[in-house]
Amino acid sequence: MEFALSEEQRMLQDAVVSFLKDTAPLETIRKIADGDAAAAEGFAGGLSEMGLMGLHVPETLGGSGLGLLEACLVQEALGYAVAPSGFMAAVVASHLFSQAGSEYAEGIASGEMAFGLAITELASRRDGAGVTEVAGQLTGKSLLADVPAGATHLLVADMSGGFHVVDDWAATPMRTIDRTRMFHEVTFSGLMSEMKTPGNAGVLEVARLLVAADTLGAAQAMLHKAVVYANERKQFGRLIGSFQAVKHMCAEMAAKLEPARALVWHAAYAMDTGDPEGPVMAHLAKAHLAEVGSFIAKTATEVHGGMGFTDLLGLHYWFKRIGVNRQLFGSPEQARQTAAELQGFVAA
Amino acid sequence: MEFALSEEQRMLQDAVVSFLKDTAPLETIRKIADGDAAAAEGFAGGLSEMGLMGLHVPETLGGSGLGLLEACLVQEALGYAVAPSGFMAAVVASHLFSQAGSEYAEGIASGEMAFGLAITELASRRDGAGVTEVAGQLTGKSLLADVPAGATHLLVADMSGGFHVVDDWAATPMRTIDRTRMFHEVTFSGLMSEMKTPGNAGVLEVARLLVAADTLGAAQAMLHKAVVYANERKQFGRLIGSFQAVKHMCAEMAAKLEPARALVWHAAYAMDTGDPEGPVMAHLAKAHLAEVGSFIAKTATEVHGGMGFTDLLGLHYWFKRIGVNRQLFGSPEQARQTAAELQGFVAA
Amino acid sequence: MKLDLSPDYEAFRQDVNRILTENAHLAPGPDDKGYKHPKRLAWQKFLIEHGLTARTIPKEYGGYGAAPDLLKSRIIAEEFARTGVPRPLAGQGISMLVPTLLELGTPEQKAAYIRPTLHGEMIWCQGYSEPGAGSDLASLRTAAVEDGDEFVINGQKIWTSTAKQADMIFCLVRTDPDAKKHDGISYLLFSMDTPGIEVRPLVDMTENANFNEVFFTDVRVPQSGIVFEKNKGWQVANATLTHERGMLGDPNATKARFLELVELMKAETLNGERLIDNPLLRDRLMKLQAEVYAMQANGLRVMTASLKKESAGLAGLIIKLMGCELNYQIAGLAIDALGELGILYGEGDHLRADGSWQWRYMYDLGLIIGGGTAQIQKNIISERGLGMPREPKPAKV
Amino acid sequence: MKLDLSPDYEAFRQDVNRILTENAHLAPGPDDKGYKHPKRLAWQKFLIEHGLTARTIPKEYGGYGAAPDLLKSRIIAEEFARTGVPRPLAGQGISMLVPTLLELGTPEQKAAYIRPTLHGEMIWCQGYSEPGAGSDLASLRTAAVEDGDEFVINGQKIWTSTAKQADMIFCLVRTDPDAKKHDGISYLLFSMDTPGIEVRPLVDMTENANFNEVFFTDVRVPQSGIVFEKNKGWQVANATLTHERGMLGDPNATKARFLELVELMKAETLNGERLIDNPLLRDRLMKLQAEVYAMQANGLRVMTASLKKESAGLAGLIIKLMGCELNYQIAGLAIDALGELGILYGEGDHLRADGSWQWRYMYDLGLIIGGGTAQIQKNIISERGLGMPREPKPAKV
Repeated sequence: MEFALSEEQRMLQDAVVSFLKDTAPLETIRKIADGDAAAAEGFAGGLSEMGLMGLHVPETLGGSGLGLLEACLVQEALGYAVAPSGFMAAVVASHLFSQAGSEYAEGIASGEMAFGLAITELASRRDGAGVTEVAGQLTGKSLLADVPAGATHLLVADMSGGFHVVDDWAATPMRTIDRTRMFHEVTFSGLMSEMKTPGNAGVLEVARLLVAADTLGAAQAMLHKAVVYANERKQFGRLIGSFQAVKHMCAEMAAKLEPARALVWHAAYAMDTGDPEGPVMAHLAKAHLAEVGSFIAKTATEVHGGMGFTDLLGLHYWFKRIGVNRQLFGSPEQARQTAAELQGFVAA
Repeated sequence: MEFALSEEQRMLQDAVVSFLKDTAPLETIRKIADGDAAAAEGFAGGLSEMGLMGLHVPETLGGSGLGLLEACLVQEALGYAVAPSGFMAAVVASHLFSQAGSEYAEGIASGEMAFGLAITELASRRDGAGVTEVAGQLTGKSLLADVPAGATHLLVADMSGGFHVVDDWAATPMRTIDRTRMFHEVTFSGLMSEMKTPGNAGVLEVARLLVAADTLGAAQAMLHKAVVYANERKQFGRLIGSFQAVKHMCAEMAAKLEPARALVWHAAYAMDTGDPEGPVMAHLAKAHLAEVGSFIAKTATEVHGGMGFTDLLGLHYWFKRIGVNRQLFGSPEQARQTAAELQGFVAA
Repeated sequence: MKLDLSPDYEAFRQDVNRILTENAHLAPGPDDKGYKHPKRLAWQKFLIEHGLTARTIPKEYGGYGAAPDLLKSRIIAEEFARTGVPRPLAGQGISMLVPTLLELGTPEQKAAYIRPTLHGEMIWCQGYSEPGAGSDLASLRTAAVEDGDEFVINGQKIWTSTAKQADMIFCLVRTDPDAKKHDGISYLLFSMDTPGIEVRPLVDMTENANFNEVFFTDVRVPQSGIVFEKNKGWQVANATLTHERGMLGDPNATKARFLELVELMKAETLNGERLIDNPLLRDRLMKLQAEVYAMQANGLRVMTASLKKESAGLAGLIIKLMGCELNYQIAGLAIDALGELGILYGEGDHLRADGSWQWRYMYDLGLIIGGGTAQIQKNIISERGLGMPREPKPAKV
Repeated sequence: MKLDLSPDYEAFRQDVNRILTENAHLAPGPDDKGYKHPKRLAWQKFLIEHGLTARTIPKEYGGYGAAPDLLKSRIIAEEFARTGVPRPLAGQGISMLVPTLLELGTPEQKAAYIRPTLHGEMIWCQGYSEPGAGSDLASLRTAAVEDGDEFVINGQKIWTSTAKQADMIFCLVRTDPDAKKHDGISYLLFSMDTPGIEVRPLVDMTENANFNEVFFTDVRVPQSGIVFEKNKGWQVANATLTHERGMLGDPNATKARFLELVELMKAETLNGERLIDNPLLRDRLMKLQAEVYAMQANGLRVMTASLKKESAGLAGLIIKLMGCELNYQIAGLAIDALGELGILYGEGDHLRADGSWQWRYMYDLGLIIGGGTAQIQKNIISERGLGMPREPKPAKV
């Protein structure tokens, strides 16, 4: 019985963390947020050189054959650095393609293919969004699609529960409060689906689990920054970190975040081991991290006082990352509802 | 424009408060809670001698002709003293009977009649509860009926929206965590309804408004006790009231309670003046005071530390009063739902 | 209790309404931008002449010179809201400096500054907070050193709105570095055109520069700019800080936002269902409605107290804490209700209400912090409102 | 990560399961009440002999003498839960005094007390808190004054469970009134039969006397009762206080309660609708389920750390705060879900689960306060877990 990261897992996360420390410091993140394409490509290039995109692709298909737990550790590091990347889309796609469409899994592992996700409507349809498939042709649009720079393919969810791969689409950017990541509205008009796979195939729970891991990292970063700031900033002749009110704000953040980390680990491990509770935990992790994340985003900003509100420290990039994650792939209420349905808690 | 209590209103509340200070100190409340019938009757007698029962009966029918605002001030004082009484039932009945069945209003004012309430099922039916009327005969049962000591009549809600008066019933006590008040299960088997009045006739919102006022008083008492205790109790060589954590707990209680008081006043005033928003405010007041009350019941107990948990200070009588009020005449969610329906916020 | 108005006040309301509607054509339009646009100054002049702003300021200083009447002021505000006619000029000069000068200014200062300020010809900014002096404002270090009949100012201010547009600044400076921190501060007026002043926009999380940083390098200004007395600036500032606190968390603004939210949830759908028909979203909406009603009633209570020249006690002390938090919660529900469309910002087809909900969600968090953080508010509530002891002074280590 | 057990442990689990099921008939029944009922003592003896309790305590002191193995202890606990066979004896003597004596007791104390305590023949109570010494335990004032080879004890203790049944007490007393508060305390063992001891039941909000007050008037006890050294009692107590903290907020107990709540909400109806089909109640249930999963996973993390003899850091420090609050929330939802039936108590037809939800709602609030209030827990988390500074000592006034 061991509920802890293995040596390899710790090394993997440390490697990504230190890579991001070097290649994605706040100055770089600012450039990317301000639309500096060169900075974005440079960073994205470095990331794919690390070979992370094939992390969740089986070794037989040329990937690293690592599990969702390892994927969550990487995603947590990306969230900690508020770094944009195609990693989340790559993992979701790999997860699906290790069951069907292995050629795409190989493409992801070899780096020839980079995937984006157009699956928002699995949870949430607004403004007439939704993609339908007739005889292999896709029609309709998907909102807030995750289309990383350099994406060659899109994984598209249709409204009858099927998934499609397309290598051509029309995309208009959708600007969110989080300028570090690119989201798009993608439109399909009679576009051929290269390949279709039926059934949910775990896409939604994997996507939600990864978002939870991303928020975990971003919230951990905000807590660290709040504690460091409180231990440096003086008011009324003492460190503000010596005021019980500030100490308790930080204690409450830590008290909520620490079990949330264990929940993300456990959910990922359960998914990797085929534990039937895995999907339930994954959906609940998304919902729970959204709530804990919102609390920490607000509280850590308050600990920073006025400085937290300004752009000077860039704290808002983490606040906004958490804010966007909260709404991705369905609201906390929707994720809890899915978990309830999986357990038969909802009247048919 | 004046949003404040009039001189008369303040005098009325002060009179009730000081009467309760003399006649219902904690020792008396303890006796009543421990089933000392003499103490209960003695106190109830004194209360009715004050002529409060006719407060909301029109002067033309022998009452004081005062409004729900005055009734709320009295109910707040009763909650502050965790005192049992038939006042709430008397006001709810008077409110109905000033529209129909004036003989009962006169009976309440003269003191010849004392009413109880069997209206729980207006909001909530469990364990097969619910009263039906056929040809003037009542059948069924009502749970958690408010049957004060010495009640001569019951106001009963049937399941088709009508109200009935009966002067005979079979009652079994229902013990709650709050031993200061008597609740009963009342059963009717083919009992004649003396009088029937159709339609909701404001009974539910008046009952909920009075419960809100009762919780307001009980919560105010807990806040006062917490501040007094924190300003006396020393730990670590200083008053615990000088610790920022304790100060902020008390500040949060006050910050929630002060607007809640204004809400109760405003709701009562709006009901008295026939403002169409009155019922909405009354239902929301019940829900809001339930939430604020639960927060204060817990927080004030925590400020008292271990002493708050013991029976020594009797603080738990207020904790339990608030806890029972939360569930009376429907949960906070149900009260909010009623308010939403009144505003047409719910799809037909 | 009496929430309706007497006939006189109703008549007054009708007058105000008539003046505003009949003269709406004189008001500046959306294109008449710029702080000193002639149409805006003319409209301000018209409003003052008709007692619809600067109402209680003496005529000799360019006001309307009416006796103070809170109800009439409230009626005027309500009619501006009802008619949608452009409001009078605002800003910290009008809301904070003018009351201060009326109370403590020299005859020269009153004569020189009040009239042009009221008429929008003179824009002011406020120089209070510093990077090292936020919650602990009295620890400010911007130094004003006497040199002949001038002060030489060096230091930095932050959170200064309208610094770019301002002609003048009312500024807290340290004139006695050796005195106890509250006793060495002066309240000083000087021109923003003085050499050595640099204004840098301060971009915040909303992506806008709602505030500025202001840097002073050997800025020489006349000592005659002192208001009241040298080294008594803390008392002068406190007189007006109370004005500022009152401005945050206005329950009528909160009510208006809530009603917008209701309309939003009726108009928008998720998966084909109206948002307001979602039981979870609706229950959150109703929870907020109860708080909106409560804060509104609390506001009436506070208003009544000031009408009677009584202290509103706790009811007044809790407004900033609870009002700002409630605004933040309302914006938060709007964003949650809009889901993936609630996080859009800037521009785009699917953006709702020009992104104002998102802007509020961030700006309102700034207001929870600004003008006295939530923690400072709780200290004030527990000490002044509940009579709890101050924290003991730390032992010198 | 590896949550399943190795074959050896699975085999051990089967052994334990077999022993318990095959010998269940030896266990005391519901009627075999009383702390020293022969059947209970016999069962305890049986469990010790089979290594199912007192497992790691040396044979010479009446234990089973096995090497420490947290996993096996956990398996044993799980099998008691699974089989429902009556558990071994518990109590503060076994959980807190025995570890203390093993670490710091004299040979005589070990010989005299450990065996009878383990075997249930000697019941202990704990004399730590006092009315004036709660969160600030070290300020305790119960005095033990030397007189010959005895101490004369005067003072009062509170929150003493099983004081009425106890043969002995382990008690913190002040043996040096002049020393700094932590340095004048001794950890003293003596008989509860000593003249001058009065035990008064302490009724709490649950209407039960879960605890007692103990009064000492000129109580003469031998000095040989001191554990470790005179005036070193604070260190002795801290060694075991950590044991107590660990006991509060056990995530497996929380999980069990949550599952009860799910069953309750499936079985009960409101206005003809299953409670679990109510979207608002269900959403609250799912929020709690996420926290239950999180605390359970956090517990596994802490357990793994102790298996590796590593510190669990924050994961350990937050358990008491979060676990007790979560239990309170679970009971609160059960009561809200049951509505007017959720507040029934004591007896009656409509009472559910013998009122245990209501009892928990109140008792769990006591546990949020007891054993280190939530505020003390947050101090500890911020200082030990996050490395934030202690509050400065107040200046002497």
